[in-house]
Amino acid sequence: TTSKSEGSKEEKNILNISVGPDMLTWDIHNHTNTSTEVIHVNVFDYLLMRDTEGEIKPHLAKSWEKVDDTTYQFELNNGVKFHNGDELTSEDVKFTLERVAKDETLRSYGDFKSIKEVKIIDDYNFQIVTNEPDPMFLSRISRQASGILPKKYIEEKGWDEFLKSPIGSGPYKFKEWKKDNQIVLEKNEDYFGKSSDWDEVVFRAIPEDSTRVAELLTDNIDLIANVPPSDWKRVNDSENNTIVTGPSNRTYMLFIRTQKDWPTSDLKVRQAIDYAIDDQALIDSLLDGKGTPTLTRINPGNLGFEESLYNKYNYDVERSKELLAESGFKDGLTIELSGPTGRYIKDREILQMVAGMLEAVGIKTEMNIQKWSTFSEAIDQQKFKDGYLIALGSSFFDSGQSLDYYGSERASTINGYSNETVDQLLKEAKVSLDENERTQKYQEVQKIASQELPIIPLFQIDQFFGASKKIEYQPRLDELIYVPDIKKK
Amino acid sequence: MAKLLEVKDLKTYFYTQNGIVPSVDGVSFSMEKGQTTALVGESGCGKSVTSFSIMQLVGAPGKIVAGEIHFKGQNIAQYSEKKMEKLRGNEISMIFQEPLTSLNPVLRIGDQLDEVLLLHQKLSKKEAKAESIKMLGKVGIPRPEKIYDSFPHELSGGMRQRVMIAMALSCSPSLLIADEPTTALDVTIQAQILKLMRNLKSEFDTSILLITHDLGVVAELADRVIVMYAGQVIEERDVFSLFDDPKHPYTQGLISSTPKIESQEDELMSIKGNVPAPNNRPSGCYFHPRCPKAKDICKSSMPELKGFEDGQVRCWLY
Amino acid sequence: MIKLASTTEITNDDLLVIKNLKKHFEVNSQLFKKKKDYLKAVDGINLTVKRGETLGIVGESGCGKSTLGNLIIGLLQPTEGEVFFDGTEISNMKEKHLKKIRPNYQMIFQDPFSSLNPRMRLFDLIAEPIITHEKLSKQELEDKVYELMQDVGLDPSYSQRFPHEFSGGQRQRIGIARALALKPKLIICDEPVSALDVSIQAQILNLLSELQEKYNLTYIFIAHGLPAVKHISNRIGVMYLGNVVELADKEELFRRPMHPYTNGLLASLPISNPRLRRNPENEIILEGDMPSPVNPPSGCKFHTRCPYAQEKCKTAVPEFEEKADSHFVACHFPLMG
Amino acid sequence: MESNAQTEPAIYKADKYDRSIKSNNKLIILLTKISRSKTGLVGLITVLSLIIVAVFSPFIAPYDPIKIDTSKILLPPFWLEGGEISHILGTDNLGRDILSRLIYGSRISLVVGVLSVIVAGAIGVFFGLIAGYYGGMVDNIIMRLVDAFLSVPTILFCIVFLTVLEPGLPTLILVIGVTSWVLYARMIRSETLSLREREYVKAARTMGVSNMKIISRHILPNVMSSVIVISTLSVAGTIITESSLSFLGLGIQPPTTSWGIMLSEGKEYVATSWWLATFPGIAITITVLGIIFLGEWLRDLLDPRSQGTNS
Amino acid sequence: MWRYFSYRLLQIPLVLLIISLMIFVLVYIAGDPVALMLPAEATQQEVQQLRAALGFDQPFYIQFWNYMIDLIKGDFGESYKYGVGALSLVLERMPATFELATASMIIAVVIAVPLGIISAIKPNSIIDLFATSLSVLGKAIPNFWLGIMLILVFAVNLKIMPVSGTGSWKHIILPAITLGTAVSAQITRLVRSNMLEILQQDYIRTAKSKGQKKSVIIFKHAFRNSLVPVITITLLQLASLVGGALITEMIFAWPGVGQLIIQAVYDKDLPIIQAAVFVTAVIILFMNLFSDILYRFLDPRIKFN
Ligand SMILES: Nc1ncnc2c1ncn2[C@@H]1O[C@H](COP(=O)(O)OP(=O)(O)OP(=O)(O)O)[C@@H](O)[C@H]1O
Ligand SMILES: Nc1ncnc2c1ncn2[C@@H]1O[C@H](COP(=O)(O)OP(=O)(O)OP(=O)(O)O)[C@@H](O)[C@H]1O
Ligand SMILES: [Mg+2]
Ligand SMILES: [Mg+2]
Repeated sequence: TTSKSEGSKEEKNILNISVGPDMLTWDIHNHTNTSTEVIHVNVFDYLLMRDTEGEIKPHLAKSWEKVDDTTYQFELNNGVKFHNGDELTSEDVKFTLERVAKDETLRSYGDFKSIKEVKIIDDYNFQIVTNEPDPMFLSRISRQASGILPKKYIEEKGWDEFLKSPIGSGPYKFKEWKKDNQIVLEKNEDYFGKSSDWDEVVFRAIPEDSTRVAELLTDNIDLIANVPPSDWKRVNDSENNTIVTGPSNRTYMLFIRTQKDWPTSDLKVRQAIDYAIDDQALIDSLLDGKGTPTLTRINPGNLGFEESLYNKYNYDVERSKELLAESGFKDGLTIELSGPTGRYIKDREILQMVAGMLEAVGIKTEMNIQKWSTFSEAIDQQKFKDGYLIALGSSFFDSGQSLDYYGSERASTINGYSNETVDQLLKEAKVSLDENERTQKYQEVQKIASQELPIIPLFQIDQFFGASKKIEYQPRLDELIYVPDIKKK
Repeated sequence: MAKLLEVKDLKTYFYTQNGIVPSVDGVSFSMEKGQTTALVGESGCGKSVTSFSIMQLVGAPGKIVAGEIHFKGQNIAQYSEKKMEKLRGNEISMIFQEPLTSLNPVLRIGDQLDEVLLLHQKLSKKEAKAESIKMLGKVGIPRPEKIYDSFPHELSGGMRQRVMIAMALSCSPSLLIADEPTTALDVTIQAQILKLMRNLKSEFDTSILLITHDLGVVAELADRVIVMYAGQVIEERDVFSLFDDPKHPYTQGLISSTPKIESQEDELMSIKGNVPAPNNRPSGCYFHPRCPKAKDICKSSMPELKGFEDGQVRCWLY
Repeated sequence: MIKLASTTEITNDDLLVIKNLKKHFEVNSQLFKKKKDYLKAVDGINLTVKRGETLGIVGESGCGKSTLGNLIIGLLQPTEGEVFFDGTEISNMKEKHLKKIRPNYQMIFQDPFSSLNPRMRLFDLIAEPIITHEKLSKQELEDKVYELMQDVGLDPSYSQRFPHEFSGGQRQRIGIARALALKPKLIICDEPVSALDVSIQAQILNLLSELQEKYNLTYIFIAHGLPAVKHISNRIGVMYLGNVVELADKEELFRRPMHPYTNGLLASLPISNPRLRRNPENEIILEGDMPSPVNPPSGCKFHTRCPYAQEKCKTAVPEFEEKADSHFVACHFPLMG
Repeated sequence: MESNAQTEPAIYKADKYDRSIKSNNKLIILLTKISRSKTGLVGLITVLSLIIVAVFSPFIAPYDPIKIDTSKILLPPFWLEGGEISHILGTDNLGRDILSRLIYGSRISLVVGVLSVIVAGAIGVFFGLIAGYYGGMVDNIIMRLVDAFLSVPTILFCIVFLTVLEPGLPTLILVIGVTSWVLYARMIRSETLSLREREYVKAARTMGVSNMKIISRHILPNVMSSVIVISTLSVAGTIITESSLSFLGLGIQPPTTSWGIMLSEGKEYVATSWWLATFPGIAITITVLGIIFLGEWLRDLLDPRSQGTNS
Repeated sequence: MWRYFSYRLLQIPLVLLIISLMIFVLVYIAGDPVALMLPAEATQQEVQQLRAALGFDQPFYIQFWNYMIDLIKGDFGESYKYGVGALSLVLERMPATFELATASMIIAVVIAVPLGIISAIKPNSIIDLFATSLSVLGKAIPNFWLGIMLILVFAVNLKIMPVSGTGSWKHIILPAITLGTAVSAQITRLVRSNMLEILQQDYIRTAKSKGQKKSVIIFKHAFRNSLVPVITITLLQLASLVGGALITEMIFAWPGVGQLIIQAVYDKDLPIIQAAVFVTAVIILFMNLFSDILYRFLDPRIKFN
């Protein structure tokens, strides 16, 4: 769209994007940051890649098959070239995956440590061996940190040089990174995959929401992420821009204590809380209706999705009061809820509204709203009181990751929930390689959870992009921005 | 003989936050060419303000509210700022009490000396420098070339006052106003400066309006004396007759309360009480609360300045 | 350096004896200089003050008069030397022991504006020294304060006023009352009248004389105005660059100044009557400025300005000796006129 | 005047322009002095009203400041189309009454402002007096400490502290106080240094008054006016600091209301619902202005040079 | 002079030592960062191992000693978030911050000095009133508020200025104004009160008594004297802007240290914060020294002692 003419050069198609703060690093294995991955995904290719709907599709690997419970075999596309012209081969795959699977100091190590080794068969064929049966294996290599690095380049130039001028095989080549300012990528004409409309992509670092919106409105940027609801109307009303939404895989929920000594250890209290909160009202008044109320944190597109719990919510003030009375808190009770501020869209407003709703049924709610680092530390050290608000996503698109929170082991460090049946189901599902069986087990877990309510899911939120009308953009469920998908109108 | 300077009924008031301060309250006197006229009086009686008024240098919130100032026959009280600028430093120049602060600390001595010459005489920079150095020599400064390039803080008080004098005389003014030029100096230095002024006066043929509160300085230097009290002139006399036979009780008190080296008195005469603040002056004669000879009339009405013999006096006794 | 001039015996007549007193201030060196420099404000002074007398100290600004006063009163620690008050050495005494002796010697300061705490009322100002040293009932205190106010000519109705509500002369009276409060034997007056108008100066000088008689006080009267000193003192010491260069009875000093500096000082005094004007031709006034006390001239410190200076003066330090009856002078070639 | 004791006070010339204060009544003097400075008066009135509003918030505020009303979200001020007279300054994104929030917010601003200034003042005055009076090594050490604090901008310092410490109102007050004491220490030290050389302090020493007494009776009262002036002026600075920190999410946390929080919550709506951020912005500006006026005027008033010598 | 210079220079490490001690104590209170460095699912044993490896189980003074050794080597540790040396992250962003601080200073001075002079020459005039209100407002308006407003008016509505980021000279104007306003207010008042005081000085009267023209008096005699404090204050302010541009940088997406610090605060990235504080302190200390020396050079009265 905006084609800034640069000196005497011919006009170029430049796409300007801002997702928020700057990226952290070019080391794809040493961050866990989605805004950074947004950029990496355009420079490095995954072996497999999800499409916009979340379906895993071939990418660098044109085909794969399961050899046994711990071994997968892949075949690479021929003639894929890194930006320096070297060919991408099995060697590179081995180099990349074994690095992240072996080096404990890397941030992504935890996600890849299940890989035991990569066995090279020839230049284009290789096997990946896991330590034990890993039903989430394919998810692992089609998400964050699974780009393939150029072994030869890195070994010749060293890591420092690579981090300064990285090369990958992706649709865009690294051109320039001005820290906290912008990253410029230029089109890789030899890209093996989908061709892109844009000669150059600029990722601007603009942490302040209102500034980002201002840049969009002044047509300096074509695509921005995380538009605050207050600005949706302004963006939509503007001549050249519009709000683009799509579902995200992020669910707002309340974690509630189930340990003894807390009033919320009583199921009826938890139910009363659930019934007191009008999920839809939260969505309507704070998010302009852009979200889906839910009784489970597993969203469509994820393995294990339970439809009967989705797009539903419990809201009944009378029932809530009754439950409260039954639990012995007829005269009301006081709880404290923690929550972060500035981390998720409208986080503190949601907590404040929730508190207001609880107050209405007689649960006096004190709020402890903190900046993210303090909040997450308090959560880690279990310093919160009766419960807290958090909005978690799942980049694996697999209940195995999301439902882990209900298992006794994990829950013991959170809210103390423990249910033997759930533990059993989770344990079985974790090692089963049969998708159907896993789905069924996970659905069972969700049903139990929605009865026992150690976590009260509120709603699944949408993603909100502000986009120039000159581009065509559809948000991806994994929140990444894969530039070849963005079309010029 | 034409009067060099004639001040008629000068009133200079300060319009301050706390009300009007009538610092100079109807001062009249005149000065003849070639004379050294001394203006004496206690602190705050309006001597400095009188001199600033002549130069039209009374800063806000002060204002000349009435009176005429005739200099060489021209009423300069009516002069515009432009016309005054031509006069200042050229026809009338001034030296001040505090040689420490009267020179600009960040400019070299030479710069400040040249400034006057460049302003009033059509000299080139080079000529101005030569002239300045010559002037420095005349006021008795050793190694004037070196001093020319110094900063004020590198000079002692006496030296600075010499520089001020050089600056004031460099355009050979007809009138030099010296506002307590030696008060801040030590006796030995004071003697040096007084001698210098006496010598230079004849050399430059300048009339001096000498402002001081020190009768000793008056006795040394003045031809005529004007005594001020509370914003008014109370006595104007020839210096010899004033010391021999002071008329006004205040003048009498002033002379007899000064300790003298020659005589050996046990108790000094003293004037009781204090000088009244300008916004708090008594009715009648301003001096009456302190006057040993006060009569009833002194309390109610202000005496006029009456001329007699060789001068004037403002007192109901005469 | 300078040997003791008088016999060092302390007789009962001597209220205060100062022996070889020195005060050197450390001043930071100038550009590119490693060694520390010292400003020799007081550089070996010997003095004796007799009971009931007034010793005048004169000298040009910066010659060390105030420093001397501050050393005696204990506001400064001497670099060297001793001060005996009533037979006791006080300059090196610990503050604890000093507290008992303190009331015996007091000081009146030069600036009546800054020597009074602007936030204290007249009554409290005068009461402060009394409260510090004595435990009195309210009534006793009041009586004492009012008596003091009477003594110095302050109306008791002013007792609740603040210093800024008084004129300079009145403030100096307050200062005097404060100094008197402890019934001292010795009062050091550091230029008590310099800041005042001529007509007020006389009032204060008269008051000081009056009080001296009434309370049998001893004064050290510091001033740079010779006439005032002459008026009030019995003996006068002349200081130059940290040293006392001449000391004599006042009549003697004025009649027969022996030190050329004293002579020059007298010559530069303004006359009191125009009929005494000197012929400008044979006027003898001192030339030049006082040298810096950081680098004082060698030998006799005055030789740079001395009209009679000879070779010897540049090298040898003259001793402070009694050249005539009770007339001390530090000069190689004293004027014997 | 000296003669007045003996001589009958003269009948003073009645001067219609004479504005000097004749009364001896302290209150009248004060009031006269106040009425002479317009900005001082404005400052005083502003600050007094602020105090009244803060103290009596529950009685003045029409609504509970944290009461959420989803039916009244983002109402504009009453004079605009769609505004309601019941919400004079409109409502915010949760339907809370802006006016009520402003009124309650004044409490935090005031509490933080005043208490942190007291903390800073107490530390600063103590160190300043000690350093200035005793000098030498003590002075040297304290001054290096002062240098250390001065070499890190206040806001940065606050941020460092707040990153580490448990958040909350007491922390905030302490942090702002601790990071801004140097202002006082420096000022008080230099004043003490010059006061120590004042003749009246010397006089007290020659009388044998003890050091503690000298500090408390002669020095402290004379630095107090500076302390008051710096304090008022730094209350203004503190209010801005608090709002900046709240803006950054490091200050007071919701649901407690402060002007800084209102501003930071409202900044999202600057373009669409301007009243959310504008009113707290104006409130801060007016308050700070008022305090600055008051402080400048106090500075003049307490300056001994301006204390008319009525002698 | 060298003595003075070296004396002042010697104080800097001392002050830095105090600062590092303060920072260290704070960080010590904050608890060790091991929890933040390890993934959430790390076991207690892993935590202990890392603690020992990093020396967090040592006594306080040993930890401080090691910390100081690292500091002297310029090692503030690795940023938890970026995984690289914190010092380099800070230094990388310094030029941008410096650029912004300098620009705001230039704007502030260009506005403040003439305004201050005029209002001193004509006290209580309309211009004086205007200057005074402007300078008081400058102090009273929080700069985050000003920044947002400037974007709204000049970038979004009038479209005459870019919103944020860097690139052209125009980009720097709005943030520089935002940052410079408060300083400008301060300098205006300083110039005004300085000039007012200087115009009362005896040497100004001397200049007038020479018949010198008003304009020359103001510029040659008065302004030159008031320049010295203005220059030194300007330098000091410049230094503190370097560390104080946090909010402005955030709002205008200016790629400087301030933005880095704010992000670090959100992530509790202590190494970055420490490095930033330290670097800022060093800059300010040296600026202080420099301005002090400059002061002494510009004012012939002051000797080095
Ligand atoms: N700028 C001013 N504002 C208000 N009052 C002033 C101002 N300048 C002078 N005055 C008043 O005018 C009166 C006369 O002052 P002036 O300086 O002429 O006294 P003086 O006789 O020269 O005294 P001194 O011997 O102390 O120099 C004083 O009472 C003083 O308070
Ligand atoms: N605390 C100090 N530190 C350094 N130098 C000092 C100090 N006090 C006094 N001096 C210096 O000592 C010398 C003597 O000072 P002193 O005050 O005793 O002189 P003085 O004779 O009283 O002068 P004046 O007549 O001006 O009061 C002066 O050069 C002065 O600058
Ligand atoms: Mg005068
Ligand atoms: Mg002295």
